[in-house]
Amino acid sequence: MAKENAIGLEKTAYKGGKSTLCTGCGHDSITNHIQTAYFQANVNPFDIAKLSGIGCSSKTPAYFMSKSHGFNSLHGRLGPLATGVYSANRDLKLIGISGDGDTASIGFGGFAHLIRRNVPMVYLCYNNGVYGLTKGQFSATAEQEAVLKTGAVNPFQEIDLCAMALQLGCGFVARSFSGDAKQLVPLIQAAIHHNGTAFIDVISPCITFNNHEQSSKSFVAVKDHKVNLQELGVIESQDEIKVDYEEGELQMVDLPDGTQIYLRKLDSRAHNVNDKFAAMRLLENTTQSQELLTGLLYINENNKSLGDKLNTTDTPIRNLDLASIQPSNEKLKNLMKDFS
Amino acid sequence: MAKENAIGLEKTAYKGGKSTLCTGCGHDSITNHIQTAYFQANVNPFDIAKLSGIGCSSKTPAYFMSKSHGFNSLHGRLGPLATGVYSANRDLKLIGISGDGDTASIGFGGFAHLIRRNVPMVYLCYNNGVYGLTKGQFSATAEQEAVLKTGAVNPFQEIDLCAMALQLGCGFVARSFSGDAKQLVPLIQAAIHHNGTAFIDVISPCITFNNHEQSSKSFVAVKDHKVNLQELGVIESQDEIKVDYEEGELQMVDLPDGTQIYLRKLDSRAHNVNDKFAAMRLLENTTQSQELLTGLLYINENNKSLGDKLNTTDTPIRNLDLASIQPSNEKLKNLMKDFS
Amino acid sequence: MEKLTNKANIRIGTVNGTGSQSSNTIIIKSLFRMGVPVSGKNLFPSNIFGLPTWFQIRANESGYTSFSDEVDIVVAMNKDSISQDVDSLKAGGLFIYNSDLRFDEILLNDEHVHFAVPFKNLVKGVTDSIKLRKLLTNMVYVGVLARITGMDKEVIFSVVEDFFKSKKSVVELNQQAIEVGFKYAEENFNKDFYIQFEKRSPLADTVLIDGNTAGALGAVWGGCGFASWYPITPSSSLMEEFENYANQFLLDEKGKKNFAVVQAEDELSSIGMVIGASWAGARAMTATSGPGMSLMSEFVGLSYFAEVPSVTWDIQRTGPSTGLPTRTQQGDLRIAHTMGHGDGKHPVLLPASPEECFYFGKLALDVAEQMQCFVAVLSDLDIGMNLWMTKDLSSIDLGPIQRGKVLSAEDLKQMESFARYKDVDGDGVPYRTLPGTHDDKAAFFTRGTGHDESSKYTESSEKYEELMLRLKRKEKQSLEVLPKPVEKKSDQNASLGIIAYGSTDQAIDESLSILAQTACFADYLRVRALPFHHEVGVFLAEHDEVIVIDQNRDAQMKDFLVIEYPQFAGKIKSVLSFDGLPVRAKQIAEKISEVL
Amino acid sequence: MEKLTNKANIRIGTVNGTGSQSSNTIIIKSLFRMGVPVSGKNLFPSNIFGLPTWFQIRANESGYTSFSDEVDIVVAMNKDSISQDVDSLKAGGLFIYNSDLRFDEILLNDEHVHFAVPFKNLVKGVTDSIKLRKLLTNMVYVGVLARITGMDKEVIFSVVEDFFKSKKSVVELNQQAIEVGFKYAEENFNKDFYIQFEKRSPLADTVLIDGNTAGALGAVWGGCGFASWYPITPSSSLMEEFENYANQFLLDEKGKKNFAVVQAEDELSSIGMVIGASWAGARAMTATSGPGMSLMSEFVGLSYFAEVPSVTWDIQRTGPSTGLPTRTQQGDLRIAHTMGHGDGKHPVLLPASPEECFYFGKLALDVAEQMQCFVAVLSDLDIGMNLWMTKDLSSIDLGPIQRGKVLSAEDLKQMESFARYKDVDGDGVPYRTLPGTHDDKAAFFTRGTGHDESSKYTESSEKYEELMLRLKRKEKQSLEVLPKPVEKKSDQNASLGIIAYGSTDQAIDESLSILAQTACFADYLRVRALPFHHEVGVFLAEHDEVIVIDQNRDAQMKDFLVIEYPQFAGKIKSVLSFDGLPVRAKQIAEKISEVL
Ligand SMILES: Cc1ncc(C[n+]2csc(CCOP(=O)(O)OP(=O)(O)O)c2C)c(N)n1
Ligand SMILES: Cc1ncc(C[n+]2csc(CCOP(=O)(O)OP(=O)(O)O)c2C)c(N)n1
Ligand code: SF4
Ligand code: SF4
Ligand SMILES: [Mg+2]
Ligand SMILES: [Mg+2]
Repeated sequence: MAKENAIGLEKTAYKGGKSTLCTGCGHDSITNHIQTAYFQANVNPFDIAKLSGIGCSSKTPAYFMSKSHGFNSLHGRLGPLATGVYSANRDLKLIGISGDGDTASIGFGGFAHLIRRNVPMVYLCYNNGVYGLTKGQFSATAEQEAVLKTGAVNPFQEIDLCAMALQLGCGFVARSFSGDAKQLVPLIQAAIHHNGTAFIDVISPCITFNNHEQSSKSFVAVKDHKVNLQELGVIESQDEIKVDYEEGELQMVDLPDGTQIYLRKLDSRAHNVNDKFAAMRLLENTTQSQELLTGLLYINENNKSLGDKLNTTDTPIRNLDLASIQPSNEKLKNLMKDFS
Repeated sequence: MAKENAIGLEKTAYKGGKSTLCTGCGHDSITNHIQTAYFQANVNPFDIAKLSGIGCSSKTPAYFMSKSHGFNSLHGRLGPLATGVYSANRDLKLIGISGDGDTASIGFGGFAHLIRRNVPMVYLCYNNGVYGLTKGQFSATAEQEAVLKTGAVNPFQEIDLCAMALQLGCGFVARSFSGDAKQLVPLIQAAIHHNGTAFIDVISPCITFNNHEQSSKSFVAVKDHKVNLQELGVIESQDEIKVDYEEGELQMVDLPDGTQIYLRKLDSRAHNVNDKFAAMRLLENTTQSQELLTGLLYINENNKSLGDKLNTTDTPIRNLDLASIQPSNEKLKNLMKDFS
Repeated sequence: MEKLTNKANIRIGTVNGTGSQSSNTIIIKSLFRMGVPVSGKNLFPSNIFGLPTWFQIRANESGYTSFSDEVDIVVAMNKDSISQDVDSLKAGGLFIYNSDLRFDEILLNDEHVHFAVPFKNLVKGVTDSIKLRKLLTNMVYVGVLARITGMDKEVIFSVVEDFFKSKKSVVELNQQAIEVGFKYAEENFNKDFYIQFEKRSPLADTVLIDGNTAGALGAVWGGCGFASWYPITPSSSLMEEFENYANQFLLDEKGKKNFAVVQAEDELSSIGMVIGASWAGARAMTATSGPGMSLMSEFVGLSYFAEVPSVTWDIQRTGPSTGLPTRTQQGDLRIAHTMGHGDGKHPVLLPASPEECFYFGKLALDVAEQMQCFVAVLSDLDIGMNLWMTKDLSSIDLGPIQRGKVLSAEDLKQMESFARYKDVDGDGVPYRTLPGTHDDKAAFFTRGTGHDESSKYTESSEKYEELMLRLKRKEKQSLEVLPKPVEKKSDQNASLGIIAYGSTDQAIDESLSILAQTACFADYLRVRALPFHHEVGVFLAEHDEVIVIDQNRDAQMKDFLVIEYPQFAGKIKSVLSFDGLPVRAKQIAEKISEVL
Repeated sequence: MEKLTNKANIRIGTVNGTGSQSSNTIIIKSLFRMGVPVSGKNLFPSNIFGLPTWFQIRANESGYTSFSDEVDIVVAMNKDSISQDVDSLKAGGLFIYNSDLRFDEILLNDEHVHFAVPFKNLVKGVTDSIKLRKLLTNMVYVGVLARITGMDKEVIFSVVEDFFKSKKSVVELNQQAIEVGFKYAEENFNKDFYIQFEKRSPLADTVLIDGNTAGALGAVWGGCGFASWYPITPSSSLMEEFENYANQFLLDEKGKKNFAVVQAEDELSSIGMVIGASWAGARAMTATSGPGMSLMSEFVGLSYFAEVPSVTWDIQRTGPSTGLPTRTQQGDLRIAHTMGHGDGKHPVLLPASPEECFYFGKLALDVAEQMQCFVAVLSDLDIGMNLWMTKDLSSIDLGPIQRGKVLSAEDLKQMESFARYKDVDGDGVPYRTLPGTHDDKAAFFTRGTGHDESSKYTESSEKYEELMLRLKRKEKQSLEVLPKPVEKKSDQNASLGIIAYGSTDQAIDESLSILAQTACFADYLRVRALPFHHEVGVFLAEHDEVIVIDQNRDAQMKDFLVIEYPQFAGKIKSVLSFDGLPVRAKQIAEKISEVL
């Protein structure tokens, strides 16, 4: 019998439809990691809403968790879509999948304002430096001077989405790599528990249009230049038995629902994940040294979520009964006096 | 006789139509400073294109330099508009006027990508923390917990446009105050000479909807909390006589057209205007200390302009003769062999 | 001069941003409380301060209160608009003006009756505060006007009390200012001018309200749980009032909100949020004006194709482009009905009064959820921002909230299978489930790409054609829940028909009475929704000639009628008015005569 | 079986992303060089790799090369689509298939002639490189097909040479692979099947090209100085080819570019950049498909109202919403003509072939500058991305570049005054100046708000009305520079008329010949632009019955005709085809018969 998680579900309960992406596409790996993460985090698929924009990346919600409602919406509009979904139902666990074209170009405004509103959700940007689905044009996250298979050179400075998210006040900012299950799975788990927008920029090479050595977003490049910030793990709050870890090298971060995330520092630079500014500096430095810094860059659990900012009721609006959403005629009658 | 500038124009040559803004609006002060700056910088109004979005701020190009072409376009679309105008005519001197609603909300994506492309222009954002023209709703630059005259409290974190511009790689980032002619006029002059997008965030109180003590963008607040980074001046390259200044406290910055900008440091913190990261830290610190930091935050003249990135011809495209824009039929005939 | 009782069109010219709004409201409310039918029209510039602005109050005992450009009384408080104000007044009209303005008296017209009032001096007696004097000046003209026209001071004072509510000192100060004006008029001007107001029995079951407020109340009482918007004139007040009243009436026991309002970063996002919220099960809406409609086009196409409910109020202003943001028009009919690329038409609701705004405030949410589609409510600046007399909203039966075909986990458990886009009932409308529904069959994958009945991706030509034909059937099906047209038959067995819609209704009513005086009789059909109901075709069939009145240049309603009823195209004629002002009864009557 | 010479519809089924494109191009080019009229239609999924994809080559000596679903020959290389491929083939058709695929032979149809080819083994002999084998497998089927159908090997080899140009080794390797296939067929299959190709005299003055490339060349030779775009299928290749050819042909002495191409961050920005560039004096365009059209709506309204030239190519795909991104449709006619809120209609160009794409590539820029307006060029996926035979583009006279009414500093010096929006010539088209013009009179302030003749802000009702009426006149005036419809008269004095537009042209031509066989004759008018020219009305007047063929569900062209010609509404009928595939001649003939 297959192993069940704490809510009695097998891993297959988190499976989705067959992928139609290119064989070997980084995006498909992330699909797997998502399934693992949600399975391990004991989230009921019925409580999940999968949202996305348009692109190869945005197709992937069809490939995981078929028992969850999904919405593959419009190019660049994940931000507003998620804001609406959350507002109607605070209890849903939102996962949003976007691409670098979807987020950093057409959806940049929506992305910024989603973060500003701190809509609780896991936001994964599958970053390959190109528009995959439209056949490989440069995106805004392509590194300056990057070269495409076609020989085209990118003259524009890249947008670093992690730096942007930090600057915009995002309370959970991380970067990882599609091929790194060990890092990405716990990162997603931690993101699930974060009470606000949790942004993870996942470098996910496009093997068809952007997987050659001159590209910083290729498998080769990432393998050569990846720098891990820390080793990660998540302690699910249901879990009574503490994991076995070496003291002294660990940093624990409390998540609002009682879960804890632990970080094992591998790097000599001591990085305080609560120091936004340190995170920015790390990003700036690694950009200059052509390194690809991965790991949890920043976490801040003190930001209020959108629902709390707006002081909306704890009951999901979609579950309110008629009496709660429609005032009495008596009250209207009274009010009408103001208009006569 | 009124004084003429180096190209033989009187200051009146830089005047515009009558303002229809509220008497005392910060925006009108900036209008004056712009006229002074362009007059002093000896720019021929015929070579200027005034561009804007929509808002009280965006109306102002009608109030200065009537001899220049102007385009009051759509809400939030200054970025793409300017990119097109510049592309058609590299020789034009572009000045773009926007508001905080125009830039930080509906126009945020366009703003980011304008900077990424480094379109040479002076970009002034008249920042009052509200949508003036639509009667005073909060904008995205309103400080968290700010209070409106109506009593409304802003629950959202503010977007710091200078920090954004820095992060996006903008080569000229400054902040000033509508009432500070001494600082703003030389800043605009320096911006005119910058060969790329020069961004100046100008705090410009909306006296009708956002000018009370609880607002960080009111006259009172700015006066109380303004911290000057440095004293500024610009040495126009035509100018043979060096200005008289105290050695030792000055820093000179060479602008690409031979003009120089000098900074007199007033603040104890020594700020290196070529250090992007230092600028970011300054912004971060002052945000926390509720100070309003003004002055030139960052300058970098090494970024190529859009025209150079794209390798477009030095002649403005709009001036090319027919022969240059239409290849011969002979060439087409030859090419057709590929299609048979 | 013929004596005019309870029949006057008053035009008050002031400077934008000088606070004349309270005074004007007090005048109009007082007339209303005196039992005189009134309307108030605000003509304001697209700026915040310093430009000329007008408020027109039309009082008319016969109930004709649509906008009129024949002015009986002017109150001129703005030097910059003096000559316009003089020109606007009919011969024999009363011209009350601020004699401190120091304009050239040559501008005045001898054919008017003049009332020079030294406001500066008068207001000095009321307060020492320079700041307050500006506002109180406006109250002084209330007194002057009241005295000259015989308005009931008692009533005015009661309105002032209600207006400033709790603040007793403020009430008194304002009453004092009115008194000063009243006194001055009493002492300096003859009384009993030919224009007089007289108290009547109160207008029962009637309120004075603007369409945006009424629409907002319709949404509050219509179960709207989510609203998102981006500010734009003239729609902002709809959302601001929604938030305002929802904050009063939609709170839970702990004082937390049973709704959410999000000010979006632009209109692409505001409609996107609405679609997200509707999809997740809240009744949701947004409001905008023309430019926002353009920006919402892509998302509306998604709403159509993926069948996600959404509602947009378009408070129309004069287009195209930014146009005249503070002028009115019916120019967005075309875009509202056809928004988005590709095929597809959307239901459009066409309110003609605040009462209908209230009613449609709920109905739009019903239709969107019942038909799983986008619904546009096309109001306009005239209804939305002006004061209209309308039925007491609490006396209107909104009917039960309709949520359409939503399957719960319990429903699903009874079912063998569930396919999101299957036409189970043969009415073109499939069933949906909401995210968060705990059942194995509940989930489906919403997309704007080609999909089969189970919402699986497909590029199959057959499936696509099938889907598109069902959507077409659904368009027809929406007629079941959309409001039918309203017909007003002439009692003369007219062969002439008039078709119109929206805010022109009042003026058209009046224009028909004008035409009737020249023995020209017409039946009048007011369309309240697109697509057209059967009754529209019948009306066309039954009349020899039909004139369609559009408040736009392109005859947008006429075009839709011609498309739908090509067989009657030959007898359809068009009357247009598109100058940014509300249509005038006389103007319409003339234009109708011209095309006949 | 009747012998078919130079008349076959070949369907090649492969897997997306396996590089069959070169092989297919070589086949079609070879037929073309053999003097056989051909077309090539790509049926591909909206994904990058692994799904079924087809290439259909229709060779037809009579010149009928529109898409047909009657297939004579299948080359089946994809296991996943075998049964579809079998089903698509007519009885007696030739079924060439990869015998390595290991599908159940029961799927095959006895009524077909079968050719099993062991590609894996065959290609092994050609190269040791596993990577290359995949590609060369496709070349092997070229050889097999060539041999079976009697194609000229010489010609094929010459095409291979030209295709791989300089790379000799590549040429040889591919030729070798073709040879292997050829040999295999020679040794294993009978020859002289009833479908045979024979060499004819070359097709003079003709090229084989897709509409997007042709449109791009039209822009390069049409003086386009600025192009901005956001990638979207099926329009991307138009911009990529523009940049490609501009990089070759529009350089200055120093090798710098006499043009600029900017990949925008979205479609709102791409059209915004175009408007900025046009305003500043460059001829400018963008290209997109449906979703981009929706997003461009607001800016297009500005282009209309502020009279700034702009051009958008809409390479239509199947809508609404994201729809079927790799299928074709004529669904954007409505949005293209009416984009934006408020009143206003825009000129639309309707190319029916790559030749017209080329011509309109320049003409659109001319019209936009001459009329100072937005111009939409409505191509579609079928024209844009498929291979069509078309006139050698270099033999088409594009005429001189037209820049419209632009005043230089010299012009201004001769003039007393300049007012940007004054209708000096009485044709509705005012004069403009460009920024950077050194003259005191040159400057004006462009705005999307109400403006007078001097472009000053105004809210005046009269000025607004005047402006809107002039813009309406300008819409009519655009007919002077828009292409007239093309009429093909039946020689039978037909009382039946057919009206159509765009890519359905070829199929309609063929369908008329089919109908003629049943003694049904019709005149055919192909509309090439909106608004309609006088000739369209004449055509309607002169025919008893007129059938309008729309490749969309909503009969969008029919609707515009009914609106414009209500007097003929009664005799206009509609034929629709909207399944995402190019229309088929037989299908159209049948549908026409049905409605008659
Ligand atoms: C409004 C609009 N414009 C353009 C497109 C075409 N389009 C589809 S996907 C895509 C880019 C996808 O890039 P990215 O988000 O990086 O995803 P990837 O395919 O690389 O995973 C574009 C431009 C669209 N669907 N909608
Ligand atoms: C698409 C669109 N949405 C909304 C509006 C309405 N609108 C006009 S100005 C404005 C905000 C202006 O705010 P800001 O840019 O800060 O300028 P300010 O008036 O404060 O100077 C808005 C929302 C519009 N013109 N267009
Ligand atoms: S094109 Fe690139 S991003 Fe898209 S599925 Fe293929 S490998 Fe992945
Ligand atoms: S409303 Fe505010 S921003 Fe607008 S003109 Fe008045 S003071 Fe200035
Ligand atoms: Mg990508
Ligand atoms: Mg502002």
